Amino acid sequence: MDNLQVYLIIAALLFSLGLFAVITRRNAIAVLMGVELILNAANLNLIAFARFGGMNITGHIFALFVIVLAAAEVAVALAIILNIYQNFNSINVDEAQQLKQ
Amino acid sequence: MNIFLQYTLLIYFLPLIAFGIQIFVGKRLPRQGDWVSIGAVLTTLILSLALFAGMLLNYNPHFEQNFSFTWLETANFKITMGFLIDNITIIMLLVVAIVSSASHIFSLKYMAGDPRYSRFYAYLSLFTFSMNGIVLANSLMLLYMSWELVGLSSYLLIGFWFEKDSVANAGKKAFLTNRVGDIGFFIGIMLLFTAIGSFSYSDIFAGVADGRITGTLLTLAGIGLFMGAVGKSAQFPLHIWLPDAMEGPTPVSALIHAATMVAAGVFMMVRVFPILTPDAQILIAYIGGFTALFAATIAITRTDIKQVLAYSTLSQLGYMIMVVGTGAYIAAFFHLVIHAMFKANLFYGAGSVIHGMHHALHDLKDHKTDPQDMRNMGGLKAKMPITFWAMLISSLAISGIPFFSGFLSKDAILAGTLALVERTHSHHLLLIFGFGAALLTAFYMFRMIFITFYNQPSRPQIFARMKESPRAMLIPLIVLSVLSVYIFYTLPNINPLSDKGWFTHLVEAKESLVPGGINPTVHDIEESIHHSHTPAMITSLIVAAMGLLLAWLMYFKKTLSAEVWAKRLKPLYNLSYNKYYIDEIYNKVLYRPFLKLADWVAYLDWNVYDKYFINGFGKVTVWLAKIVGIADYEGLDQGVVDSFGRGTKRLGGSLKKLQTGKIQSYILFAALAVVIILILQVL
Amino acid sequence: MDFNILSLLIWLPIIGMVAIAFIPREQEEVIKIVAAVATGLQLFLAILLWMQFDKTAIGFQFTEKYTWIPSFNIFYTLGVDGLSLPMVILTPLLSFLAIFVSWNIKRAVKGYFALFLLLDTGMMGVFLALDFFLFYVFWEVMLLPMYFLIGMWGGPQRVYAAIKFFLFTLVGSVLMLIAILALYFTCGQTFDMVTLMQTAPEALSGVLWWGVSAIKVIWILLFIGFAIKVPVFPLHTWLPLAHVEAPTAISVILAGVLLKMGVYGMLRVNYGMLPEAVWWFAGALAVLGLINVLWGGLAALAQKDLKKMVAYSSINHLGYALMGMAAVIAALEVNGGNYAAAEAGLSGAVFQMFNHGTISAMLFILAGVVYDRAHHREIAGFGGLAKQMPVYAGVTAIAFFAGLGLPSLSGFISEFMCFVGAFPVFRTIVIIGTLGILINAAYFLRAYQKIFFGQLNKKYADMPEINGRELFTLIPLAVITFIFGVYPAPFLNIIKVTISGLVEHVVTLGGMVGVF
Amino acid sequence: MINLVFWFFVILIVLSAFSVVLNKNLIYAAISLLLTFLGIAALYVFLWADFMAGTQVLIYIGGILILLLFGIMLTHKITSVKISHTSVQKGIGGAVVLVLFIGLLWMIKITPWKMESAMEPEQTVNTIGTLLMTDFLLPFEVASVLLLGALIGAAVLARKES
Repeated sequence: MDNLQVYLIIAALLFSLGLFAVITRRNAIAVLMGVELILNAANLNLIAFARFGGMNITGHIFALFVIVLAAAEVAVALAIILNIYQNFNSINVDEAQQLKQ
Repeated sequence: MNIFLQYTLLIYFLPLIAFGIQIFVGKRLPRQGDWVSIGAVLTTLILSLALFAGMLLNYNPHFEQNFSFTWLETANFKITMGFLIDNITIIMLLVVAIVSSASHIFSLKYMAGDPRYSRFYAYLSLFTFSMNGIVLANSLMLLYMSWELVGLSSYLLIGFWFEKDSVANAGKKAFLTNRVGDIGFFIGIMLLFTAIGSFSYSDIFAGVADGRITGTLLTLAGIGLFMGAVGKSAQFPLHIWLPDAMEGPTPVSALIHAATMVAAGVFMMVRVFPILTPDAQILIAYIGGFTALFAATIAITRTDIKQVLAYSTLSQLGYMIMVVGTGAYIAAFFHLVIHAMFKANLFYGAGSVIHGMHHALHDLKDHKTDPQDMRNMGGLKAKMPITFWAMLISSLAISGIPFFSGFLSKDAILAGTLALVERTHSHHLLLIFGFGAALLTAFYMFRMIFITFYNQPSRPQIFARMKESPRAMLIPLIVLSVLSVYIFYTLPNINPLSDKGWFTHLVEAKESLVPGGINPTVHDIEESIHHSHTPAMITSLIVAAMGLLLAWLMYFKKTLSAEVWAKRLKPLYNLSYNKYYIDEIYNKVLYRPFLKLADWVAYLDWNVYDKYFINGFGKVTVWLAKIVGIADYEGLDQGVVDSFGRGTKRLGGSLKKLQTGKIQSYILFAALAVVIILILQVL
Repeated sequence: MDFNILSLLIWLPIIGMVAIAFIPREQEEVIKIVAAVATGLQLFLAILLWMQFDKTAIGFQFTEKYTWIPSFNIFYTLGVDGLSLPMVILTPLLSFLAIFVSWNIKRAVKGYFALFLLLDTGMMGVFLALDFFLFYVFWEVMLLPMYFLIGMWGGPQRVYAAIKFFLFTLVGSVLMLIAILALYFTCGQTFDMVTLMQTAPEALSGVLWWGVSAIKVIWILLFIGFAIKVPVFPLHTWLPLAHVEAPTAISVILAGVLLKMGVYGMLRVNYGMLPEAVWWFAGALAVLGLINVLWGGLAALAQKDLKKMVAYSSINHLGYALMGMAAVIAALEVNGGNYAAAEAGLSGAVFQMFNHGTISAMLFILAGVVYDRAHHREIAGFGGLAKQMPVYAGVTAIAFFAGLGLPSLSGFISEFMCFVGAFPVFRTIVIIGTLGILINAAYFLRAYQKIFFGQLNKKYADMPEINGRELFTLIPLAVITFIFGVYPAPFLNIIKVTISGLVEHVVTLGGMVGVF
Repeated sequence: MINLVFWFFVILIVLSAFSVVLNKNLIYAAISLLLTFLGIAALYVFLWADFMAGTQVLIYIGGILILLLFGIMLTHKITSVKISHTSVQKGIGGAVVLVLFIGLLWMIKITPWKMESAMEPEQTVNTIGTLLMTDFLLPFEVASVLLLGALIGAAVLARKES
């Protein structure tokens, strides 16, 4: 509990799981959830480092901005997803593969 | 400003201004601007007369005025230009002005109706300008420049009716042949300049007198200058252009190719005589003498009236050149002046006849008959009395009959030649040239007179339509005929058998400046001439009479048949008739090989050198590139690189499947890459 | 003068080019006018420069010097002297006229004029640069637009011609670059030409590379580089082709300006920096000049294509300049210290360079005029045009007679001076060389006769007379030819001091003969 | 006791995170995500980051998660039971992620973390507020602009084409 490594391991796990979701999930919203997990992992690291780095509030501020970004990102991403849905009637990521051409 | 300078500047530039006006606006002026040129040339005539009168009134045999200005200079190199005015100059200016004025007036009718009438007058003015440049030049530089300009105007005037191919060829031939001579001229100038460092006569004379150029070099310089004269005065072997130049309008032939331009060579030799070495002089004498006889032998078989006159001009110029070589060069100048008058007159006479013939043929709508062929004439005396008399007087003059001007100068020439032979006891060949030519001259001139003006008309229908030429054409004939009488040149002496008079006093011979006393002095020459004067005169009279008699027998009385004699002397006749095949020989030996050489050079340059050598570089490079390419492609590329390539392709083929367009796959690969890096890092 | 007139002279066309870049390509008239204005202003500046030029001053004038690449000691140095001033006047004059000559260009007008102005800048820079590096840069700047101008707007074989031109010139400039670097590293790491002229002779004397004198090596490298431009036989075969294929205006520039860079470069660089080698090479130079005269003349005589004939005449005419250049050694002690001949020859060469610029420009414009009408250039394919086009015939006569060295037209004087200068030293060569004046006359008169004399070719019975625009491009050149032919002193006064300085330079520094 | 609470949250996070990733039903996944966020907020408290914990709950749970749920609802016909999805490339993805995770663990283990001890602050809000208004004013403002942009952007993008 007063050990940095524990938090880092949790964060690493969250990150790995998030990445896994991003890689494997077909549904765009699920992918988005994976992204959220990754962001949370990052935030957790930031705050843990702040705590064990001499209670440096800058870390908190940074995490705060990440949260703000995450919010914005989700809003925009969802908007895009809705758009894709309207066009393809599906939000499966592997069906929207125009990038291949 | 000096009065002489004023006069000469006017004389020099007025024709140039007239040329400028004529060439740019001539066509738009009333009467196509002929009055501009005529006005200019008449003004120069008046000014020349004024100068001449001034010279006579203030008689001074050593009169000399020199005006010059720096034309261009660098720190150490300088060329000056300017006028040299002495007695020779003034007389020559007058001669040019008289003949040129006559030509201008004659052309009023002769050239009337020509589509390029104003252009013709422009060219005449240009010629007058250039010729005056030769006369006035005080340095070889201005002389050479004017020399070339004269060549240009001659080119333009010979080629005036350029629609005819033979005319255009004649112009080109004249220019190029002259250029051959000019090369020698130019080399002579360079030799003198290199040794002396100046182009002006006075410096050159001083330099030669100082011995700054001697021996062979001076001889070569003299011969070089003489080559220029050979070209311009149409001496053998560069005489070929002058007969062809008769393709030009007749006033041009009279002005340029009889009286003035062709005499420029003689004039130059007279100018530079003091620097000629004995060797150069002998060469000059032989070339001149040979030309005199050689041209005369051709003249006797010509049937074209202008061709007869052309060859007679050659012959007379040969006389002048010859006598320069013998040392009695004042006789050459004397003959130049006199010849200008009577030869111009002969040409105007011929022009008058041709004009008449032309109009007669025009009336007959006959375009095939050659209006210049004497065989189509005959008996014209009745129809064209003034022309006849003018030509008769001139023929008498050229044949060297007493009471006419030609006698005086011809006599002086033959006396000079005889004097040389007597002084040196060698060079007898020159006597044969001189007297032989005199005999033939009388013969062919009267042959022409008899065929043209006597006997029965050979073509009565043409004859019926012949009439005397208009007044504008007769005035020059009359004036020049008068000037062919001896008295104008011998006053106050009226003995027709002596050439002593104002003229011989006026122009004094200059001493040779060649150091070492290898040339005879003026006194020696005059002494020997004095001795040989009487025998030369008697001989020349006898041969002239013989020539005249022969012509009379053959072409008037017809007791000797020309045809029979032509057959009897077939080989000689053929040689003469074909002008010794000189044109053909040149064509074969010089002209064609030269063009062939040019073709060969062009071929070598473009189709051999460039194609094979230069492009060969390219080809070799391409070939090397190909070899390298093959090695590169088959070996390195196909073998080594392509195996990579194929491997890559295969890999790519398999990896292509990875390229799915799915972001998730890409992220996966990114993660994979991170993992790989991680692993590598650890290892 | 309180502004940098030389820089302005160089960069004005570039300004014009940028302006053209902003004009829509449909506005062809505007593009042409801008180009004409840019070159016209440049011409005006050049004349202004000429007015302000101090004819008596020694050395360079209006110099500008700015640091450019300090780490390599490279400066932006400009200056003008009597050697370059004639070319600085000639270049904008011909460029200005060439704009009007190319008024009828149809294809890609915008690109054409933009490239043309770039070319103009390059040419001007070469004549004004006093820093070797800058010189080289301009030299290359000039090359590229030329390549495109020939290759894109030329005749049927344009690509071949352009590549040939490009390769030849590239070989030359590569050799030149080597020489420049060699000079740079042996003479105190400087590109400054004025400095090099003073230091190079000493720095290089006695230096041996692979057993050969460094001076000779560098001379040969530079000489080949410039000789290709002149062009000197046997490096000349790019020229006929390039001339024939290039559009008229480009032929004008090619003959009028680019060829002069060879002679200019030799005088400026070879003579300026390697005066010792002049003594060694002058004989070869005279012989090469002689070969140029005869070979070029004979080849011209045999040509059937009018433009090709004019191209070969360029080779012929520049042969005279080479002979004049060789004359400089007349001033050496061993040759009798004949300064007059040396100056005559060198001035003659510079004058010939200028005259050939005006005369050959006229010849090419004239060839273009008739090509525009008949769409062929076969000399034998015309005939009798003097009757149909009297004005054209008259102007052509002026150009042809100037070309064959008729007195009262400028070509005569320069040829004359070249001959007179070279004669004392190279007597035999000059005597053979005088044959050139015959050959000159032969090929010009032959062509003139075939085109203008004889019966009018029926095909051309309605050939229009030369028009006002064409006359406008010809008359200035004809007037210059005539004025300098009658009174050459104004021209020689400009170059007088520089030429005598150059002779002095070659004599004093080249006097160290035996340093090889 | 506190230790116990701590581990409880840790286990909650791990389990719910797995559920987010693996659960076939999207709704369930979203609810699992809610649990994960909660657990993380709790861990923030253990890390003396009270304000951040509050923010986490407010924004993530109150904002982001609701948005996600809306997304799920809007993009699936609610009547359809198949509000679920399949996964792709599970095998290789899992392997890579696993290796990556092991790598991360290993890195965490070998790194000599430099620690600095500190006292637990009364509260962090004050400090954060001060910092935001002084040192981080510009990022703060930029963030607000970004949010505004995102707001408008989202509105524009999501709007149904007429």
